[in-house]
Amino acid sequence: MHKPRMQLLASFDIAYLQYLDERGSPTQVLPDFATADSLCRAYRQMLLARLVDGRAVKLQRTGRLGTYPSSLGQEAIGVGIGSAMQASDVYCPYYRETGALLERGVSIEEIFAIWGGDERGQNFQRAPHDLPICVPIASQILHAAGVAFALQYQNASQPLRVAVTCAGDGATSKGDFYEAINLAGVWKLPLVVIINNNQWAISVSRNAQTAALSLAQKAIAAGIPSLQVDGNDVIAVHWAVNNGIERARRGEGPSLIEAVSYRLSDHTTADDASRYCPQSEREAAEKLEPLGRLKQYLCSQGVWSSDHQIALEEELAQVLERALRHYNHAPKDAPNALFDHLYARLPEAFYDQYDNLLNCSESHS
Amino acid sequence: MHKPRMQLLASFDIAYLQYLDERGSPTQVLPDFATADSLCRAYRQMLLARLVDGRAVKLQRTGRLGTYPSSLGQEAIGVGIGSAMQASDVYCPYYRETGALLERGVSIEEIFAIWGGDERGQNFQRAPHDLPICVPIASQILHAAGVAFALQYQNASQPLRVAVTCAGDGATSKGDFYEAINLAGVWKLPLVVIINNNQWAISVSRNAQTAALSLAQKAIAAGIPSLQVDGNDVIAVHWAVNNGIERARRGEGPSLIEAVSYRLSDHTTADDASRYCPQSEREAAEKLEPLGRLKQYLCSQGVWSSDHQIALEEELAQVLERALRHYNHAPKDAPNALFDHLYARLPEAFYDQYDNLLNCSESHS
Amino acid sequence: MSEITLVEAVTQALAFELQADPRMVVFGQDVGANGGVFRATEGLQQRFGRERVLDTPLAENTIAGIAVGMAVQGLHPVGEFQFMGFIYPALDQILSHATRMRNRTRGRLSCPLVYRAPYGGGIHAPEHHSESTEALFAHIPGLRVVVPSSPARAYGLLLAAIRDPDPVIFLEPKRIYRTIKQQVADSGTALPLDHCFVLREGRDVTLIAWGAMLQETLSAAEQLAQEGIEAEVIDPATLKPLDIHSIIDSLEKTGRCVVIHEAARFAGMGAEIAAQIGEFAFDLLKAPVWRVTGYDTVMPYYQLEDFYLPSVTRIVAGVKEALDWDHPRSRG
Amino acid sequence: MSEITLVEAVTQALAFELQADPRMVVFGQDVGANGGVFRATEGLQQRFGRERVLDTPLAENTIAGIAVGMAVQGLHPVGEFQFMGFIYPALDQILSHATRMRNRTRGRLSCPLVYRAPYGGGIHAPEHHSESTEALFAHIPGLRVVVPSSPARAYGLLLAAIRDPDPVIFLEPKRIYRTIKQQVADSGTALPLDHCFVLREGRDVTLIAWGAMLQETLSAAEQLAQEGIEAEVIDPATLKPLDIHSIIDSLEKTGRCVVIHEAARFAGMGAEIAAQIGEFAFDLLKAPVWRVTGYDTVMPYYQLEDFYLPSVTRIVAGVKEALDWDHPRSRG
Ligand SMILES: Cc1ncc(C[n+]2csc(CCOP(=O)(O)OP(=O)(O)O)c2C)c(N)n1
Ligand SMILES: Cc1ncc(C[n+]2csc(CCOP(=O)(O)OP(=O)(O)O)c2C)c(N)n1
Ligand SMILES: [Mg+2]
Ligand SMILES: [Mg+2]
Repeated sequence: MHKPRMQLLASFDIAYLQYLDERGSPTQVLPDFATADSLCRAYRQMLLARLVDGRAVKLQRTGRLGTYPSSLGQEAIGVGIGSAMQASDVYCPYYRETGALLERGVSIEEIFAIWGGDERGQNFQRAPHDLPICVPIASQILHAAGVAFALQYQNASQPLRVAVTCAGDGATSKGDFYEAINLAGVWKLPLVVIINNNQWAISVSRNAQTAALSLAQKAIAAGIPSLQVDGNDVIAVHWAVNNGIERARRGEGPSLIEAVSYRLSDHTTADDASRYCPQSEREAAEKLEPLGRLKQYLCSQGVWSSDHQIALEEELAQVLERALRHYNHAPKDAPNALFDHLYARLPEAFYDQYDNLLNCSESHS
Repeated sequence: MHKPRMQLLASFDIAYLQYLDERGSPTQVLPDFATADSLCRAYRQMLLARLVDGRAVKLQRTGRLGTYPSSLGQEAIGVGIGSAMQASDVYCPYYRETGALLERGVSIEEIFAIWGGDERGQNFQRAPHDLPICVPIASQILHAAGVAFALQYQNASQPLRVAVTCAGDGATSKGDFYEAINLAGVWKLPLVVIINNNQWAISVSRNAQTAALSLAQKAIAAGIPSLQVDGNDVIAVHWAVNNGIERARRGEGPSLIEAVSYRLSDHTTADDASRYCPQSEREAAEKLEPLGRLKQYLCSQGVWSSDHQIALEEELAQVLERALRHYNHAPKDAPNALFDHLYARLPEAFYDQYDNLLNCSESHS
Repeated sequence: MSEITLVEAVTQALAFELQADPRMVVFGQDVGANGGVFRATEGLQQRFGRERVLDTPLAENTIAGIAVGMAVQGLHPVGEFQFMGFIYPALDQILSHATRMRNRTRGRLSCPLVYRAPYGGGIHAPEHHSESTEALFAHIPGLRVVVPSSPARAYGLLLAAIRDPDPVIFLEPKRIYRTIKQQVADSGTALPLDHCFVLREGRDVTLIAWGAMLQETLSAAEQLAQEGIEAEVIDPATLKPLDIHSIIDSLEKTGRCVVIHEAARFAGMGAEIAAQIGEFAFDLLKAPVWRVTGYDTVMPYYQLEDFYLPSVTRIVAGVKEALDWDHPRSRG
Repeated sequence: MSEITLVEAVTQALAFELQADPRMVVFGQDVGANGGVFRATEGLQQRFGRERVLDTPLAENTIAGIAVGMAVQGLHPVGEFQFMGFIYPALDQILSHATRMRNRTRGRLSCPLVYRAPYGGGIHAPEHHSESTEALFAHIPGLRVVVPSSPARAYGLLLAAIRDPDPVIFLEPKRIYRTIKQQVADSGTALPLDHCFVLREGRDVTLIAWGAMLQETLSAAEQLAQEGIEAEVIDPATLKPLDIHSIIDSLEKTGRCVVIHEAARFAGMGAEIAAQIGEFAFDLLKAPVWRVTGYDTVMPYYQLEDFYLPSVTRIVAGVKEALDWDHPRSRG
């Protein structure tokens, strides 16, 4: 049979990065930022994220919170992202982001408020420029591209402020994801996109989303650099995100990071993963989770001990209790909030409805 | 500075195929299908496409046709696609497809009717399963994926009927394109997607669409094979499409072909390319156009001469005149057609409007 | 014949038709092993195989677009959108293609397909999970918009939708997915499309509502009955094309009408119904057609959703306005 | 001060505000070197640079989505959609994000952005190039829907839209892009949003239309005047929020109303206007509000488009029905 002779037009490599293996042993020399201090801090933040998640699930079970998406097992991603960003950068989160939100200064009460059905949670008091969490899959990546444009536009000289966003593995199937990285590539925007590949989009497995070997390689379609990292290794995540941010800050454009992890929980409290996820797969994944390996590494370095652990757990328990008290005692949002923030100034045409709302809510209460 | 050690996760190559260079000299041994007969036939079809295009533009200038998108310079793509397909395969065209439509059996009158503002042109008499031409960019690629699913579903055993679709370089920026190839990859659909990279999306150049080095590499995001071909070389296009179709027929799934060509006309008759396209670029591209090189090759093989050329031009002129007569003498579509094909059976709720339409159109005429 | 819920009726109709019609395929996010996030496709993949009941990648535009390609080649695709709040990326394919293929090809190709989506509020769901934007779809020429309000109607109307030769969007009121049970014979008998159902007879006022809102509407009717006011309650079921004749028949008795819907008021379905009543039954009207609807604001997070959704109180108040009407409402 | 066309007025407003407000950026397909397919952005890239006037890749969802990101960070983005028929992939971003960011964040972030799109038929364009789906946008809470109908209103309303702190969709009637010329001072003076314009005074009937349809409507009014019928013609200009007060003021004189639009009738803007008139001015109505609109079918290819679009004849006939009205129209 005829075999044509072809020229090689282009070649692409996708690399994988890991620093700490699943037992907490370094697989290579650690980067400079991985000091005892910074890693202890990362551990603290990851544990806090885990505790907040756990508490949120409990609150949901007792009817004090609505549907909640736990990030159990993916704490290294959020903390790795958050710790690599500057406060003045802008984060565009999706909904499974406890770790990153806490890093950005979003309060636990705000997180609870969001899932407790109260928009005021999205009014991040200490992350005023960050976007609210985004529920429609992948749509935030386009916002992030727009934010990146704005940051570049407002500060044409380097170093730039950068936009950072995160989305799930399922999100990579949606046109928005591709359109956003393609635009970022051609406009050379200061943007870093992280994919939290937790292997599931509700019940649809990573392999049912795409025939691509890796999600990182999707960046090739946009002509931007990418990397796959061990998403349970907070050092690898931090390095990759920081590297992407530094590139972007220097005006070298966007990049994509696939952080490979695993969703060690149901999709949300409304889900039952046992319907579709093999128990054995989950158990295998538990061995790879990010907190244990970091703790082991820290212990092996002599900078962490069970005393530290107990002290930290006590401290965080208090943090959590305080937040919960605030959450529980927050006054309810008023019905007129339905209209108060729709427009900068409510158009006259809706005064009637506003009055009707107030009347009805009086009779309601 | 710290440089991490990374593992190589995956590598991808994008190849380029050409058989006939711009002077019509073979750059390698030609494939078996490239017989004198088949190439003369391809030349005829390409010339016909060019003549139909030219006539359509003239008709538009004299007000007998609406806006028309010429495929001048891209004839090898349409003919390469059409000649590689079986009649029983299904084609999902976009709007710049004179060559492919003619190959599929769509009549010149039908093509004129479409651009003359008459839906009846889309009622392809001799391509009953093919999709109508599609105007919203890239949306037809999702249809093609659905068609491919249906063909696989209806004929689970191989060889399969396959779906083939074409879209422009601009179309590769749209989520639909990416979603469709991603689905086709993961569902292993019998689909071939061809990109007519004519370097322009109206005034937006190929390089303003994407930072990707090639459009072919976008297939890597979907985990499907791809290839870039010289889109002005009908042998290369035919080989690539045929290869993609054969893969698909054997149940090996989808593939993508980037056919590199050039739009040697305005975007449509409503456009003025001199506003944005450098004259020199266009002139350089003219030297690469597909008909001349094929003719030169055929002449060099002694199977084509100026006598052949004159005879063919006379024949095609007659074909065109006949089509034009039909087009000019076709009775107008009736106003009730507005409702007659909206539903299989017009719902009662619209009888009033139907009557109103008939009344008004009587007074109108 | 056992009692089933609305969501079970959906499953039952899908199963019946999958069994009866080999051209039918079902797909969407999580419809396979998981049986759909609301379990509307529970057990279907096990029973009919992965070739006929398929999980799609996470892309609504894909769901809508491939359905068109499948349908024009002779399949009967039923695509599920997980929530109405995520259907908008699919609008282009629905509006530009599914509803136009027949007309565009002068009848050569057609789209016998169904798009299913759970809709509506009241289940304390997260943002975007409580939308009611049926009016957007009702404005699209060539589309049928169908909303069931009971298990029996879900079963019969979904079968009709699947068998219909043209595209149907089938909006399922998720708030009542499991709150009502009814005996529904799995006989494969479809109910008529384009046809209103009169759920309660009455002479004083006509109430028009669909989906979950019929619960509040029927409760309001009962409350009104205790005050001696007899409300007729009509479920249009097919919002488009609208069976205005049945509505006018009712108005001949009552002369007064209140339309109730969850969706925002402005350019909502209530407007179309009111406009048609004006056009076809102006002389019958003793009062303006009143609308009791969601406000023209975003569906709030769930803490405030009860203030957004029309309540029995609001419906009763609307009815009384319609009944008491004698001079123009203030325009303040 | 020279006479300019509507499309030139758009360019002039964009240029004025680009000059005045460094936060403003313009982007879309072909808006750069090409100046837009209708030349609405002609010369802007040359004048304000490639950083402020940008060609986007071919993706409407991108145009809508990046505008949100730009706006929440303090820019004033103006995104162009090349034709309304291609805007639907952007609907999700418009509906789910642009109009919700302020409310969702309780005022922390906002979206002072404008989406521009040429709309409407009558220019013998290819399929999808002649759409009028303003009603879809009018149903979206939090969005302003603005349609100019003259060069002066295009200039003044576009400036107002750009300066408005909330999202506006600005629909430009492309059929009259170049058919009317008017003196428009480039003074940077905005016209009020949410406000009707009375284009012609009359006592017998109120005609409501917008965009290009005002041409037929004004012609119809003149034709009617020759028969002694004085029509008042109102351009709502902002379709949402709707200035119903001005409309009712007119109805106090006329008691009769005809709404005219190109878009399909069902769940169109005409329905909302009719419904509000019913609600607020039932007592004033001597006849039902009549709708003269596009049919509930797909906008046809151009050979038949004249049958689809409301003509002067159809408008005059509608007005006469409204005037002659004394008993119910047949429901046949
Ligand atoms: C556009 C859209 N479609 C559907 C949904 C419903 N939904 C919520 S989460 C989810 C799966 C997302 O998976 P992935 O992107 O992998 O993120 P993960 O939840 O695993 O973190 C789906 C389908 C949605 N939120 N948005
Ligand atoms: C979704 C959509 N947006 C915009 C347009 C208007 N439009 C028509 S052709 C075109 C450029 C298409 O470029 P490309 O995909 O490269 O195809 P080509 O015309 O060059 O063959 C545009 C923007 C459209 N038809 N569809
Ligand atoms: Mg996931
Ligand atoms: Mg092109």
